[in-house]
Amino acid sequence: MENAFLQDWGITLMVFVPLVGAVIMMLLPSEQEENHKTIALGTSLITAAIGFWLVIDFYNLGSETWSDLHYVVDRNWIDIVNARYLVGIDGISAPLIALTLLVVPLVIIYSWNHIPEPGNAKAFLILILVLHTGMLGSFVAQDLVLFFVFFEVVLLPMYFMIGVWGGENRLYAAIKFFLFTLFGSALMLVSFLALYWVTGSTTFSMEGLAQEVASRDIGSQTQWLIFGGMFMGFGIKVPMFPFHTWLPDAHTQAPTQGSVILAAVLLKLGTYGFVRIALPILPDAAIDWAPIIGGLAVAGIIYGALGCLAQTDMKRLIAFSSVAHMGYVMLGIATMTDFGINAAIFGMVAHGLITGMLFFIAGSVKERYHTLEIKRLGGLLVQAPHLGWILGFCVMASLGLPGLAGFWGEFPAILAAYEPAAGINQTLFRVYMVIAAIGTVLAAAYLLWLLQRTAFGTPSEEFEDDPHIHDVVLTEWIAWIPLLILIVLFGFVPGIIFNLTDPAVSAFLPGGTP
Amino acid sequence: MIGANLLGSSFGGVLAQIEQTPFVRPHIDWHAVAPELVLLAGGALVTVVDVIGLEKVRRIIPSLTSLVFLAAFVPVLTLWNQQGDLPRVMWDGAYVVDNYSLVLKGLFLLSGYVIVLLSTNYMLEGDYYDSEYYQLISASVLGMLVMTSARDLVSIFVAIELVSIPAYLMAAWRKRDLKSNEAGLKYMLMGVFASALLLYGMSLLYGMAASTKLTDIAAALSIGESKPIFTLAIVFTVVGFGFKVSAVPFHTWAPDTYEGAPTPLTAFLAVASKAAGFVALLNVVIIGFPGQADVVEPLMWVLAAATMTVGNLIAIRQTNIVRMLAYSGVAQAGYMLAPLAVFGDRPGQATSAVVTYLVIYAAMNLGAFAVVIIAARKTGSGEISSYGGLFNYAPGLTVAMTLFLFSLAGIPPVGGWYAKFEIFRVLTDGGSGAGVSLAIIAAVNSVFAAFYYLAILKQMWFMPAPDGDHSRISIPPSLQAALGVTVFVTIVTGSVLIGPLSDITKLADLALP
Amino acid sequence: MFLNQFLFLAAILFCIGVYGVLTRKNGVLVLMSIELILNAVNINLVAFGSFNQDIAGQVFALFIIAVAAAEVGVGLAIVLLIYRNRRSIDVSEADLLQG
Amino acid sequence: MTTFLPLLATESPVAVPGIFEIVWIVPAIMAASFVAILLFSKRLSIPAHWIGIPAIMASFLFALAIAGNWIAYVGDVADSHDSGGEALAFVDGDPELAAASADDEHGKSIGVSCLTDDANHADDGHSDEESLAPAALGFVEEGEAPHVSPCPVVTQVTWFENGGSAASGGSDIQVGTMVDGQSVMLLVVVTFISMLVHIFSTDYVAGDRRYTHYFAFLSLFTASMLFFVLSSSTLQMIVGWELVGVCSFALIGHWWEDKPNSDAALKAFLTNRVGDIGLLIGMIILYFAAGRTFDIRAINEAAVTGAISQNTLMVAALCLLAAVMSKSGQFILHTWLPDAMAGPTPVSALIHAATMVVAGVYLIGRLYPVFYVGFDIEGSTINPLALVGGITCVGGGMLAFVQRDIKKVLAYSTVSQLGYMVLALGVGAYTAGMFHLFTHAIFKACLFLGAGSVSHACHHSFDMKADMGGLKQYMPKTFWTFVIASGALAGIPPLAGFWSKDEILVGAGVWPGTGGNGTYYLPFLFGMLTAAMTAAYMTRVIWLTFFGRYRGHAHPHESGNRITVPLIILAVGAVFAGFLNVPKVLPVLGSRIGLWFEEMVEPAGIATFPVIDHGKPSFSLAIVATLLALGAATLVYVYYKRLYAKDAMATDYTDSFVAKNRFIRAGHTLLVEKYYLDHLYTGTIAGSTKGWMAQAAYWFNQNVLDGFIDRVGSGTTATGRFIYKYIDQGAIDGAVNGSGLGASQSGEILRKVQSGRVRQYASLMFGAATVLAAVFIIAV
Repeated sequence: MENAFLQDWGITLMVFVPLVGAVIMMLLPSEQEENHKTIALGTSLITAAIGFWLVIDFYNLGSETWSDLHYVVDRNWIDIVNARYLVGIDGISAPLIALTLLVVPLVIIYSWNHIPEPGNAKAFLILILVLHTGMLGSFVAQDLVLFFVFFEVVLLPMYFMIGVWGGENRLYAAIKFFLFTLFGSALMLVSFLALYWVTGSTTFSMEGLAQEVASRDIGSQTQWLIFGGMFMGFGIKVPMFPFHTWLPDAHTQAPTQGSVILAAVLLKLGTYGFVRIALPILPDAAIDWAPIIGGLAVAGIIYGALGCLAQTDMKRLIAFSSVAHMGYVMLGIATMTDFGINAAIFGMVAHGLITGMLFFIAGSVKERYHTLEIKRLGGLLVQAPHLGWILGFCVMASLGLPGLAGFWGEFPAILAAYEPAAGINQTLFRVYMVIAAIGTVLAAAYLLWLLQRTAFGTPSEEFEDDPHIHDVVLTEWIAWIPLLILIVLFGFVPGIIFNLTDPAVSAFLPGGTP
Repeated sequence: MIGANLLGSSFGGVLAQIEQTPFVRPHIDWHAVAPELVLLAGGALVTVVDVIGLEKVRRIIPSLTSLVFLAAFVPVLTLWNQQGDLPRVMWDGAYVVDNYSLVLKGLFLLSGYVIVLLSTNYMLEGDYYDSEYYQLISASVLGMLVMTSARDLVSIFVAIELVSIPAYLMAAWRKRDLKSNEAGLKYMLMGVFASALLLYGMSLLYGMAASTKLTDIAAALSIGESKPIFTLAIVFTVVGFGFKVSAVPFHTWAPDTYEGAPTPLTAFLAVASKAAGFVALLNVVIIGFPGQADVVEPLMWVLAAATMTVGNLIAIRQTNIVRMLAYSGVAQAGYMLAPLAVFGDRPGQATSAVVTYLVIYAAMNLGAFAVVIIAARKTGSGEISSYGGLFNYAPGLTVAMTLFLFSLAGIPPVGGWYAKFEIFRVLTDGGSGAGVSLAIIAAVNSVFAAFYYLAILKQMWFMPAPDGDHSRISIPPSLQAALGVTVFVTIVTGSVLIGPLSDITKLADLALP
Repeated sequence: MFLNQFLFLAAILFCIGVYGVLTRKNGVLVLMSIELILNAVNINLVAFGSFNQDIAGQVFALFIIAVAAAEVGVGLAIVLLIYRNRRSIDVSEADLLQG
Repeated sequence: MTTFLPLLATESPVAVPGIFEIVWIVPAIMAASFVAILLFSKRLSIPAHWIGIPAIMASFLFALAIAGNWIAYVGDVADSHDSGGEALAFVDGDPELAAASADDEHGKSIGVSCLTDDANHADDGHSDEESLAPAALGFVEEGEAPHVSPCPVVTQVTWFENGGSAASGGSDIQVGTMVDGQSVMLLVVVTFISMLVHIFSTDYVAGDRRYTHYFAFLSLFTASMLFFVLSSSTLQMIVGWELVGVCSFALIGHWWEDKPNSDAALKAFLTNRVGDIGLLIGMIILYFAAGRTFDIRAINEAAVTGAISQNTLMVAALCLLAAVMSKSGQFILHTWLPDAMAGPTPVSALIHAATMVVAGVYLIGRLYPVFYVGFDIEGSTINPLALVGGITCVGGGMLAFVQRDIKKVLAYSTVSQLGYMVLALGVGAYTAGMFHLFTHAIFKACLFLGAGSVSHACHHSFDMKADMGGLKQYMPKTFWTFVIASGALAGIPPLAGFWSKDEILVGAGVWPGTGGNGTYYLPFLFGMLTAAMTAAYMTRVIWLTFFGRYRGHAHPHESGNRITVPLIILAVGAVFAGFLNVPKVLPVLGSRIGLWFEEMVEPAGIATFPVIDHGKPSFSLAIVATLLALGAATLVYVYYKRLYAKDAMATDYTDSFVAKNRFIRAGHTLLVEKYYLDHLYTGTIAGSTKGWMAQAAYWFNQNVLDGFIDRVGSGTTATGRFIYKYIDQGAIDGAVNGSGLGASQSGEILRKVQSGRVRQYASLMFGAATVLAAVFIIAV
C-alpha cells in the first residue's frame, strides 16, 4: 500500500516545493548570492527527498502494480471544461521523475561557481526552480489540460535562460526555440481539444479519453488527424527531423546548466508525450503513423550524425548528436512493441544522463579555454586528465557502448524494429533497422573524432601555459559523480529501468506482446 | 423600406395616448441600483470637496475617488450575495441586474480603481487639473455600470455616451501638448461619427420593433427571414459598437489616441472603455439579434478575423510601446469578437467566454500599462528600445512585464492562456466550419503575436540599457499597489483560480429571455 | 402622411451629413454635419414612433438632442483647444500621430 | 535428415561441480582490480601491478581449477554414459528406432536437448535435481566409441524483463555464465596469457607516463574478455564484444599524444563498429528466429533441430560473418589490425594476437550450428566462411613479406593465422579451428613478447633492417624462444603449430583418405600455400633480426627476468601444447593422450551442437606440408644469407617494386646484386609472392581499401557539411524565418493605412460599414 501521507500530499508537495523556494528567493535581495544558492539547493534537495521517497515507496509496491497509477490526487480544477487536478505516478513516469529529481540539484551544485555571464544568481536559480516545477508537473499530470499547462510552464524559464545567460547568438536561439515550441504546443492544444470534442468526452483525463476513444467508433481519418496534431507538438519538442533546427541553436547558445536541463529533461517531454498520451489514447492512429515516425526517426539518426560530422564547435556537435539519439528513441516508439517502448524510455533516461554530462563537460571546457572550437582544442588529457577521461567515458557511453547506459536505448530499439507491432509494415521497418544500425557507426565516428581532436594530442601553443586551465574542481565532481555512476549502473543493471517500465508499457500496448 | 402601403398616423393620436395614461412612478429597486447611486453620490462628493477645498484637498482627491470606487463595490457584493433575488428587473425590463451585470460592474469598478492608482502620480506630477479628471473618470465608470444593466436602446445609448464624452475630454487632457490635442480630436470626431451611425441603425431597429427594448427587438427580428432593412440596421449598430471595441476597420482612432492621450487614460480606454463597448455589443447581439444570427455571425466572423490579423500584423512593426499595446489591444479585441461569430447555437457559452476574456484582459493589459507608466518615469520615452537593460536595473518590473506579455501571448500558466482557451473552446465546440476556421486563424495569429511580445522581452532581458543608466526606478506606492493587484490577478486567473473564475463567469443568464 | 416620406427625408439628411463629415476640413463644419446625421436619426425616430403609436421614439429623440448638445459642447471645446495650439481648425492637418 | 531424440539421462546423474556456478568470480576479480587500480593506485601510491598481478594470478588459478573440474566432469559424464547410457539411447528400449534414426541419411542423430534441465538451473540454484548432469547421450557412430559431452553448464539470473515476466508470457532477458569446453579453454588461455603479459609489462612499460592507466586497462580488458567468453546469451556477448573493443581502443591509443596512435585507435574502433552492424543485426535475427530468446543454447538448438529455416540462418550467419571479419581481422576488414601495433607491444601480444582478435573465431564456435547449418558446411566444396578464411590467410601471409617493421610482420601473420582458424571452422573442422586458436595464442604471444624484448633492447625501434640484425649473440634467450615460437607458427613438427595446422588441412577433406565434412579444394590449396609462406616470412624475420650483423646504434643486451621468464614459459608451451590433441594413430602419444582436446572442447551428443564428421589423419599430408614449410624456410634463409654476405651492414636492401623494375630494365644479369635478389624471388614461390603480388596486395590494402575507407570518411563528412549548410540552415530554417519576415512585411503595408488623417479614418469606417451592409444584404 502507498504511504498515506504520500498518497495525499506526496506528488503535490514534490511539484510545488520548488515554486515555494522560488518565491522565498524572490523576497530576498539579490545581493545575498550565497543565500540564494543555499536556498535553491536546499529546495531542490527537499524536492528530491520527497520525490525519491515517492519513487522508492512506489518501487516497494511491487512490480505487479507498477502498471497502475499511484498516489493519485484527483481534485476539481476548472469545472467548466472538466479539467481536473489529476496527478499520479506509474512505471513510465517514475524513471523520468527520478531523472529530473537528480539532475536539477546537480545543476544547482554546478552553478555554485559557474554562474554564467551576466551573473545574477538569484534570477538564474529562480528560473531553474520554476523549470523544476514545470518538468515534474509534466511528468505527473494525468489530465491533458494540466499537462499542457505544465508543458508550457517549462517554456518560459528556458527561454530566458538561453536569452539572458546564453552565448553570442542567444537572441536568435531563444526566439527560435520559443517560436518553434509555441507553434508545436498550439497544434498540440488543438488536438487535445479536438480529441475532447470528437469523443464527446466529459473528462480530459488521459485514462478517460483512452477509454472513450476505445469505446467509440471514431473515423480513422479523424484519429489520424488528431494524432498528427500531437505528433507535431511532441515531435517539435523531441525534436524529430525535420523539426529539429531549433535544437542545435538552443543547445549551443544556452548556458551550460540550460543545456544540461534541456538535454536531460526537456527533450524528454516530447517523447514522454508520445508514450504517455499519443500512443495509449490513439493506438490505431499510432499504427498508421508508425511508418512516418519511424522513417523520420531513422532519417534523424543519419542526418544528426552527418550534421555532427560537419560541426566545428564542440557544443554544437553534442547538440546535433541529440537529434540522432532521439531518433533511436522515436524509432523505438514507432515500433509500438514493448521492447521498443521500453527501449525508448530507457533511451530517454540514458540520453539525459549522458548528454547532460557531455554538456557539463562542454561547459567546463568553455570555462577553461574560452572556446569550444574543436580545432583550437587538443590535449585536454594532458592539461586536465580527469576531465579528459570523463569526456572519453561519456563519449563511449554516448556512442552506445554496451555496458554503459546508452546501449540500452539503442540496441533494443533497433531490435524492436525487426518485428514491429502487428499492422505495421515489417519490411519497411527492417530497412529502418539496418539504417539505424549504420547510424551506430556514424555515431562512433563523430564522437571519437571529437574525442581525438579535443582530448588526445598535445595542447596547442595558444593554451600551453595557460594558468586558467585546471582539472576538475570539487563542485564539478559532486555534480558529475552521480551521473557517471548511474551511467555505469544502468549499463550493467538495465533491469532497474526496464523492469520498472515494462509492466506499464505492456499494459497499454494493444494485445501486450505482439 | 417598409412597405409603402403602410400609412403613418397623426402625432395627435400619440399625444392623446399620453394624456390617457396617468403617470405612475415605476418601481425602483434601490438596492439594485445602489452601485450606480453610490458612484453618483461619490462623484458628486468629490466635486463638492474639490470646490470647497481647492488646492488644499488636491492630494486627497485620488484617494477619495478610489474609495468611492471601492464603496460602490460593496453593493455589488451584497447583490451578488443575494443570488436568490436575481435577476432584479426594473422599468419593464429595460434595466436588469443579474449575475452578468454584477460581474461586469465589479470588473469596471476595480478597473476604475486601478486606473485611479495609475493616474495618481501621473496627474500629481504633471501640470494638469487633476480633480476634474477624477470626476470625469467617475462619470465614465458610472456610464459603464449603467451599460451592464441596460437592456434598452435608449439606456444603452445614454450609457455609451456617458462613457465616451468624459473620455473625449480626458484624451485631450494635456492641453498644451499637440499630440494630446490631436488624440482628443480624433477620438471625439470618430466617436461622435460612430455614435451617429449607431443611432441611425438604432432608429431603424426601433422602427422595426416599435419598441426600444431589446427583447422586443429580438421578437421583431425573429421572423425567420432576413430583410435588407434588418441587415442595414444591424450593420450600422454593430459599426457603432465596433468603434468602441476598436474592431478593424473601425479601429483607426485607437493607436493615435492611445499614443497621444495621457498614458493612464490610454489604459482606461484600452481596458474599461473597450470592455464597455463589448458589454454593449453583447447586450445587443445576444439579447437583440439571435433571430438574425445568419447575418450577425458572418459579420462577426469577418470582423474578428480582420481584427485579430490586422492588429497583429501592424503591431509587429511598431516601435512605440503604447502603439504596440494599442494594436495588440486591437488584436485582442479580435479574439473577443470571435465567440460572437458562433453565438447563435450557444449564446451562453459565447457570453461567458467573452466575459472571461474581459476579466483577464483587464488585469493583464492594465498591468502592462502600469509597467509602461513606471518605466516612462525613468526613461521618459515610450520607445521599445528604451526598455533595454530593464532586467538589470529593475528585475522585479521586468518579471512583472514578462508575466503580462506572456499572458497577452496566451502562454500558461498566466491568465491569458485560459482566456484564449475559452475562446477556442467555444469556436471548436460543435465543429462548425466557420468556428473551426476562425479557431485556426486565431491560432496562427497567436504565433504572430508572439513575435512582437518577444521583441519587448528581448529588449528588457537581453539588450543593454541604451544610455547605460542603471540607476534604479523608484515606484510610488500607488503604482506598486496597481502592479501588485494586476500581477496577482494575472497569475491566479491562469492557474490556481481558474476554477472559481470559470464559476463566476459562467454567465448564461444574459442569454435567457 | 406616408412614413416613407419621413424616412426618405431622414435618409437624405443622413447622406448629406455623412458627405459633410467625409469632405469638410473645418472641424466645426464636421461637427455640424454630424448634427445633421443626428437630426436624420431624430426624424426617423419620431416618424416611427408616430407610425407605431409608440411614445418611446419621441423620448429617444429627446435624449439624443440632449446628448448631442453635450457632444457638440465637448467637441467645440476640443476644436477650440486645437485652434489655440495650432491656430487652425483644419482637421486634416492633425497628423502627428500615424503609423 | 536428422531427427531429434528426446533422450533423458536421469538415471546416471553426474553432479555438476559447484564451481561452475561461481565462474563469474573470474571476470569479477579483474573488474574489481580495474576499479581498485583506478581509485587507489595513484592516491595511495600503490604501484598498479601490485594490484593487477595478484588479481590476474588469482584469476588464472581459478581458471585452472575450473578447467580441472571440467576435465573431471567430462570424464564423469562419459563414464556414466559408458556404464548405463547406451541402453538409454534407445527410446522406449526399442533398439530399432534408434538404429533407424542413427542410420537415416548421414547416420546421425542430434542428441539430447540441453534446454529442459537448465530451466531448473535458472530457477533454483541448489536443488538436487538441478545438479544432475544433463548427461547427454545419443549419437552413436558406427565403429567408433561414442563421444559424449556434457551440456554447457549455465548459471543465469534475470537481467531485465520485457513484455511482462517470463511467467506471464513475456521474455526475460538473462545474464549469466556458460561453462563448456570452449569457454573453459579460452578462460585458461586468456588468464594465462594475460598473466604473463602483466608480468612482462612490469619491466617493459616501467616508467611509462601512464603506468597506472596501462594496468587498469589490462585488467579491464581481461575482465571484459572473460565476460565475453563466459556469456550465456547473445546479448551478453554483444556487451563483452564491444567492451573488449573499447579496451583495445584505449590501449592502441595508449600514447595518444602522437596523432598516428590515436588515428590507429580510431581506425580500429570504427572498423569494428562497421562489423558490429552485422553483429547487431545477426543477433537480432537470431533472437526472433529462435523464438524471442538471446539464450545461446536455445538458438543453437533451434538451429540444429531445424526450427529455424536454413535461409534465415544463412542471413544471420552472413551478418555475423561481417562482425567476425572486423574483429578477427579477416579480409577485407583487416586493415585496422596492423595499425593497431601502435599500442604497447605487450598489448599487441595479449589483445591483438592471442585473445581479443580471436573473439570472432570464438563467436563462430559459440554459434557454430548457425554457421554450420546456415552455410551448409556439410558436404559442400566452398562456403563464405572457408572462402573468407582462405583469402585472409593467403593475403595476410603475402603482406607479411614486405614489412620491415617486425611487429607488422607479426600482425600480418596474425591476420593470416586468424584466416586459418576461420577456414578451419568453414570447412567443418571445429576442433581443429579451436585447437589452432589455442596453440596460436601461445606461440604468437611468445613471438610478440619476443619482438617486444628485441625492441626493448634496441631503443624501442621495430625496424628490422635499420636497427636489428645479429641479435642472436646478444640476447640468446629471446632468440631461442623466438625461434621455437616461429617454428611452431611455421608448423614444424613436433611444435604446437604443426598439430593444429595439420588438423585443419586434414579437415578440408581433400587429401586422399582424410574424409571430413566436404571437399574444400580451394581452401585446402590456400592452406597449403599459407603453410609454406608462413615458414618463409618467419625465416626472413628471424634472419633479419637475429642473424647477420647488428646494424643499429644501440647496445643490445638481453632483457631482464620479468621479460625472459614469460618468454620461456610461452616457448615451452609452444613446444608441448600441440600434444594435447594428437591423432590416435600416433605411436605412444596417440594412445596416451589422443584427441584429448577434442573430447574436452568439442561438444558431441547434445543438441546444441551439430553432428560433424572428423577427418582421418594422414601421414602423407603431414609430410608434404612439413616439407613445403621447410623448403620455403630454407630458400629464404639461403637467400638472405647470400644477400647480406655482400654488405652485412646494409640497412636497405630493398625488396621494393622499384628494384624489380630496375631489374626488368637492366636485363638478366645474375651478378648484379639487385638482379640476384629479383632472380631469386622469381625463382622461388617466396620470391614471386614477394614481388608484384605482395606489392600489389599491399598497394591495394593501403590505397584501395584504406583509400576507400578514407574516401568514404571524407565523403560522408562532405555530405554532412553540404546537408547542414544548404538544407538545414538554408531550406528548413529559411522557411521558418521567411514566414516571420512575411508577417512583418505585410504589417508594414497595413501600417500605411494608418495615415494619421482623421477624415480618411472616417471614410474607412463609413466605407467599411457600407460595404459590409451591401455584402450582407446581397448575400444573406
